[in-house]
Amino acid sequence: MIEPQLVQLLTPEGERVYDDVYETSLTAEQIFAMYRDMVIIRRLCNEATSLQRQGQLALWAPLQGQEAAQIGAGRALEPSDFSFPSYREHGIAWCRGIPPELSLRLFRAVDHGGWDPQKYRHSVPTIVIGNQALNAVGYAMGVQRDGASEAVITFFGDGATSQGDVNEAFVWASSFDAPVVFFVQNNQWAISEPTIRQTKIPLYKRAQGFGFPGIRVDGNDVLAVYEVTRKALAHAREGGGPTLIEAFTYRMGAHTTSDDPTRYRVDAEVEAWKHRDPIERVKAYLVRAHKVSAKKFAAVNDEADEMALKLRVDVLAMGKPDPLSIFDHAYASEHPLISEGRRDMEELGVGGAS
Amino acid sequence: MIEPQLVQLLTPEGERVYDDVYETSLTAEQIFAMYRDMVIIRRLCNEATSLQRQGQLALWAPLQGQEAAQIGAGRALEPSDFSFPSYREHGIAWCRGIPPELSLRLFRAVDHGGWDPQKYRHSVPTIVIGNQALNAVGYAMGVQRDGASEAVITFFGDGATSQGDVNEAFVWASSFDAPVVFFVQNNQWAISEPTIRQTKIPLYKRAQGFGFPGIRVDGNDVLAVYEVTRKALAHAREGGGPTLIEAFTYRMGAHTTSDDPTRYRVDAEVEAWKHRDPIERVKAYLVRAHKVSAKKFAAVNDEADEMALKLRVDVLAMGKPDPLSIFDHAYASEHPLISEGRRDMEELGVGGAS
Amino acid sequence: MTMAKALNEGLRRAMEANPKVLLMGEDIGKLGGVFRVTDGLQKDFGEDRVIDAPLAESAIIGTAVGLAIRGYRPVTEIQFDGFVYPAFDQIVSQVAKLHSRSSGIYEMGMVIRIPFGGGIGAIEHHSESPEGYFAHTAGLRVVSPSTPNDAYWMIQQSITHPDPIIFCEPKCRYWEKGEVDTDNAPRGLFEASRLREGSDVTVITYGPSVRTCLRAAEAAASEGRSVEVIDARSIAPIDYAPMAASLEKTGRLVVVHEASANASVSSEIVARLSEECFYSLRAPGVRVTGYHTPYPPSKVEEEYLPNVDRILDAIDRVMGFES
Amino acid sequence: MTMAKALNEGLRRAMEANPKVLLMGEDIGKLGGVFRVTDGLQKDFGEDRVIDAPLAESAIIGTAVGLAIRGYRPVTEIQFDGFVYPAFDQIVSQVAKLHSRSSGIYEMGMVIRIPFGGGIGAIEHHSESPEGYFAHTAGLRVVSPSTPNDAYWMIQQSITHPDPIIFCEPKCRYWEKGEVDTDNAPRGLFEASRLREGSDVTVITYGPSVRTCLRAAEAAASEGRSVEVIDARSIAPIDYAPMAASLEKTGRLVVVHEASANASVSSEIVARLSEECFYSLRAPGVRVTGYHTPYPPSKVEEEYLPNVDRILDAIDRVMGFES
Ligand SMILES: Cc1ncc(C[n+]2csc(CCOP(=O)(O)OP(=O)(O)O)c2C)c(N)n1
Ligand SMILES: Cc1ncc(C[n+]2csc(CCOP(=O)(O)OP(=O)(O)O)c2C)c(N)n1
Ligand SMILES: [Mg+2]
Ligand SMILES: [Mg+2]
Repeated sequence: MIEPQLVQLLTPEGERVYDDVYETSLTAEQIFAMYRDMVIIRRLCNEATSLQRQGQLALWAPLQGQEAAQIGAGRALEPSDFSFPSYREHGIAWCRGIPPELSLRLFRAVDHGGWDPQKYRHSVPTIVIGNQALNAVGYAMGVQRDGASEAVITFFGDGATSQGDVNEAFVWASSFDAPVVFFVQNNQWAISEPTIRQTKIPLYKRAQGFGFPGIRVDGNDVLAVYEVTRKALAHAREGGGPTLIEAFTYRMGAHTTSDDPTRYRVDAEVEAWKHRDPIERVKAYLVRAHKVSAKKFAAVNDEADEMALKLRVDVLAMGKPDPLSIFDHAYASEHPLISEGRRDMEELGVGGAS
Repeated sequence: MIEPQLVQLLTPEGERVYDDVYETSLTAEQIFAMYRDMVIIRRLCNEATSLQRQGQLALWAPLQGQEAAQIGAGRALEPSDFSFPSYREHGIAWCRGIPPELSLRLFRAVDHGGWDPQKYRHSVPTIVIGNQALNAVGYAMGVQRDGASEAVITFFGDGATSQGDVNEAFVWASSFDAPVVFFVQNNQWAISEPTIRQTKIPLYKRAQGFGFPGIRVDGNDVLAVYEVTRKALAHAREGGGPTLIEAFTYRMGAHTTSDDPTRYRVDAEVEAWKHRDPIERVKAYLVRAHKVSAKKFAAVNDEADEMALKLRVDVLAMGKPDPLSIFDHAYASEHPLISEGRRDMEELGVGGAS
Repeated sequence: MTMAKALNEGLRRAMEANPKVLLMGEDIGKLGGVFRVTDGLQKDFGEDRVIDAPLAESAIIGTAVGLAIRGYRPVTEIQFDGFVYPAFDQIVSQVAKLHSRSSGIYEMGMVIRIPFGGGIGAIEHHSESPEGYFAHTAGLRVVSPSTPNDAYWMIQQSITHPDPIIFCEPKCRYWEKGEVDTDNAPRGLFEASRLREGSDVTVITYGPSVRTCLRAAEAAASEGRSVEVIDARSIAPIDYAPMAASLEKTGRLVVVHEASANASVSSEIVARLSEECFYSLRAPGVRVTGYHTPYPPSKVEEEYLPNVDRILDAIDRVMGFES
Repeated sequence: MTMAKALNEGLRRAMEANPKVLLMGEDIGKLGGVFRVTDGLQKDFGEDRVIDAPLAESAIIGTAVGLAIRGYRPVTEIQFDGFVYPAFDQIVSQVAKLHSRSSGIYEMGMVIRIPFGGGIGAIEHHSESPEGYFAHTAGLRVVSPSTPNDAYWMIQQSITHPDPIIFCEPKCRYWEKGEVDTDNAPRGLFEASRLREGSDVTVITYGPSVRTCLRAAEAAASEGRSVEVIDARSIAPIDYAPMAASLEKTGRLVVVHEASANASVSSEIVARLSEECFYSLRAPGVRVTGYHTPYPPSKVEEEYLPNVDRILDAIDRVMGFES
């Protein structure tokens, strides 16, 4: 299933392997930090799932299985880089310093965004599949015009690669040498449709047809993802133009909490991927190669539990927004239909947050 | 400028060269027939241009320079194949048996189409760049479902390859193995924009990223275009799936009669391409290799003149449509707003063709 | 049966009746669509007739156009309202125009199914009401059922109709049950239907707001107000005759839909009936619609949408106008 | 100067005033745009600020969104009205919503220039009037100048405005000349303007139909009818105050635009003014618009469009209503 062209630095068993192109200078400390990130976002994801089951969220899009892809990519970003996510990049949001509860505002249906996208240099979630890819290219064209040494990264799924917008983004990024990295998490599924419905050849090869490099990385290997992404971002910052990274990974859970994957995929496939668990892999490596103690691992678990507890408290505290707030940002300046709507709502006696 | 990967069977000087993959079994007769086609459509194009200059057409999109690309492709089609053109495929229309004057109806602004697309198996012209590519793939999916041994071909320009729809068409054709040939006439320009704005690598390579073959053919070599297209169509009919053909050619004239190419391109470029004239090339070959007589060539010119004369008469005879006809086919069945519009117009005393 | 099931049965019947009918959309095969409207159909009709589409809406519609030209009768599903916009060019430039552009040769009979509207507590882009865009587009027709029985019949009527039809399914009503008479169609596809008789005010609506309007009418009745409720059913064209007849009687008009009011279907209904019923109108027509903002986070959608309170308020306004 | 030149000058001034202003579109560089509106600007401001775009409208708008997020002020050109639809998703889902989706953090100030409308004898897809789609979309504003002076000022006002603006340029008026006062803006961007005073009928219109309405008013005057003509200028929002004031006086309303009438801007104007001026209206508002068909071959566009005859007929109808 995994192709030979795949960049890998850690085997599924956590053994360190070597690649002709990619080396890593990450210290044990840094790798452990990424392990911690991964444990925390998995915990975040599980907590969100149970919050949803308990009726506290409208929906949740789990990232389980994709932790290495997201933490590897997220940690490769410089603070000055800018990222454009879809709706599943809770791990990237974490790396960008966004407080976890803000990632849940969208899913609690109290907000369409949740965080300050300029402050965290991480754009609002995008649900319309793939259309943020063009926004990322435009932002990168702005970076270029500013003469800044920054890179832009945009995240989308295997399914998104079929959208016209994503392919137009490839055309434009190439035409303008835009400093942008297209990061596809090929988690093998677009809801119920396997990647084969979107492409018959490995996705990373799509880039070739547009004249820029594409590369496939083992998306469950946080070291490899980190190094591949870091290099692509540096390449972009140096004026080398776009790169397409295909992180070959797996969506271990349902598409969202509304989904029922038993209708379209077999357990055996999920089982097979369990052996490639991204967290176990790096843990095995840390234990074997760096003798990280059980205590340190346990401490991370505790930390994750605390985060989850706080997350729950924060989410439960998110009240219903004031209905009048819907008029606040429809326009940036006075608009008669907005004033009228606000007046109507006020006259109906509606308003005030709960 | 012309790359080594280019399939060529006739040099610009009309010398027969050999290709590793493509042979031709065309007889002198058949080649001469294509020569005749090319002369006739160039004449058609010139006549249309002068009709436009004389105010008899609203606009004209000349094909000069692209005769070999169109006749090579058009003659490669079987009668049962179906074609989806853009707005410049007057040569394809000719090959499909569409009376020349019908090709001018759109440009005289008396019609949006001009011919019966089902009868000639040639769809209506499409002006919104690239969106017919998806229609072609859909049609090809229908062919597939019918179990028919037919191929579909769609024509568009180098500029069109930047559109989302064209790239989605690539995704779908590949995913469904649709029996469709994408025929790009890379005439080096999309109005004022050179091909380099749309792609930095040769266009035919785009197909690689989508997992099907792409091939570049000398678009000014009618033999090569014919053979390359014939093979791609056969491949499609046999269930082999899509092919992208890039016919490397040149738009000798303006984009349309409204355009002023002196604003954006240099004469030297046009001059260089004059030496690759598609008609002169095959003529030289026919003279040299098949000793075709001057008389035969002269006869074709006469025939073209006659065609042009008739075309002019036919076009001048195209009266203004009855304004009431705008209500005829907006819907296929009764619609109250249509009945109302018709009644209004009648009451205004408008109606009757001139 | 539920509306989702009624649609499923209607699709099944249409597919049985005509082998050229085929379905296309994202996740409509094994999954049966995210709302299960196509549940079981791929199993019974095969992958060639129930086609799981790559993730590209423009392509879903664009290939449907080609299939229609080839003589097929495609029924496409757009997974949610907010995802129809990437297909807008194909709908407006090809679907709506090809019959006319081909001088009537291409028959563009096809159905574009769109689960639409809000009220289901969804996240962004899953609660939009795009029907106004399509109603404005010459060459298209737009319909919306509000009951399982209408859903069952209207989908079949749409599939056999020669014009392209935007079929707006009120997703918040998918799970509501109602009787379905599988023998006789209730009425023509483009006919409005009076769901409740009344003499004081005429409330015109369609799709997801029908139930809300009926509830409002009920509540108004308890305050002694007699409200007539008309389900337009067809959004374009609109069947004005029963609406005008009703206004002759009531003289008061309220139009309700979830879409924003500006340049919308309700603008059209008010403008048109203000013209047709100039002398019978005793008060200006009032619209109750989504506000002129993007669809809000769904925690506050109840206040954004035309709810019973807002409709009652509108009824009060038209009743109180003359005083 | 011509309207095309006035726009060119307006763009130039906006670019001089703010280095963040940049232009994007197909063929806007060396060619200066197919209508020469951007003539010479690439030469003077460079390829980084006057960007020849690859042939993809969704990308033109989608990258403009990213540039706006980065702090640029993009002014995009859609080559012709009929080619804006591939960008519809970006306009509706991103441009219109991002300010709101980001809780007001992203300022989406940008201008989408669309040469629109018919009457130039063009071929298909070159004569459309898509403004109604955008007027219906919350989050957008839509304006249209009808004179060179308005064009010169409104483009600059649009570029400095914080909201995204669909700027509809009446292409059939590009070559008409008029005085341009480069010192003082005539009025606010969203203000309507009364172009002709009259007492019998109020004609409301915008963009390409303004001249036609003025001609009709002239013709009506020779028949003894006094017609007031109001140029809406802003299509969304609409400045109703002067319109209502006019109707208080005339009691008779005619609304004119080229787009089809169904669920359109004219529906909105009629609905709204029927409400606001319920007691002053002496006849139902009448609309003169393109018919409900795809834009026809241009040989018959004169009959399709609201022409002087059709407007006069509408004036007759509103005048004759009471008799
Ligand atoms: C334009 C559009 N069409 C359809 C959808 C509904 N939808 C949401 S997620 C999804 C599948 C996405 O798959 P992929 O791109 O692989 O991302 P993943 O969910 O696997 O991370 C679909 C079809 C959407 N959000 N946007
Ligand atoms: C969607 C769309 N955008 C813009 C245009 C305007 N336009 C007409 S032809 C053209 C250039 C097309 O170039 P290419 O695809 O290379 O075809 P060619 O004209 O060279 O044959 C443009 C931009 C259009 N017709 N459709
Ligand atoms: Mg996926
Ligand atoms: Mg070209």
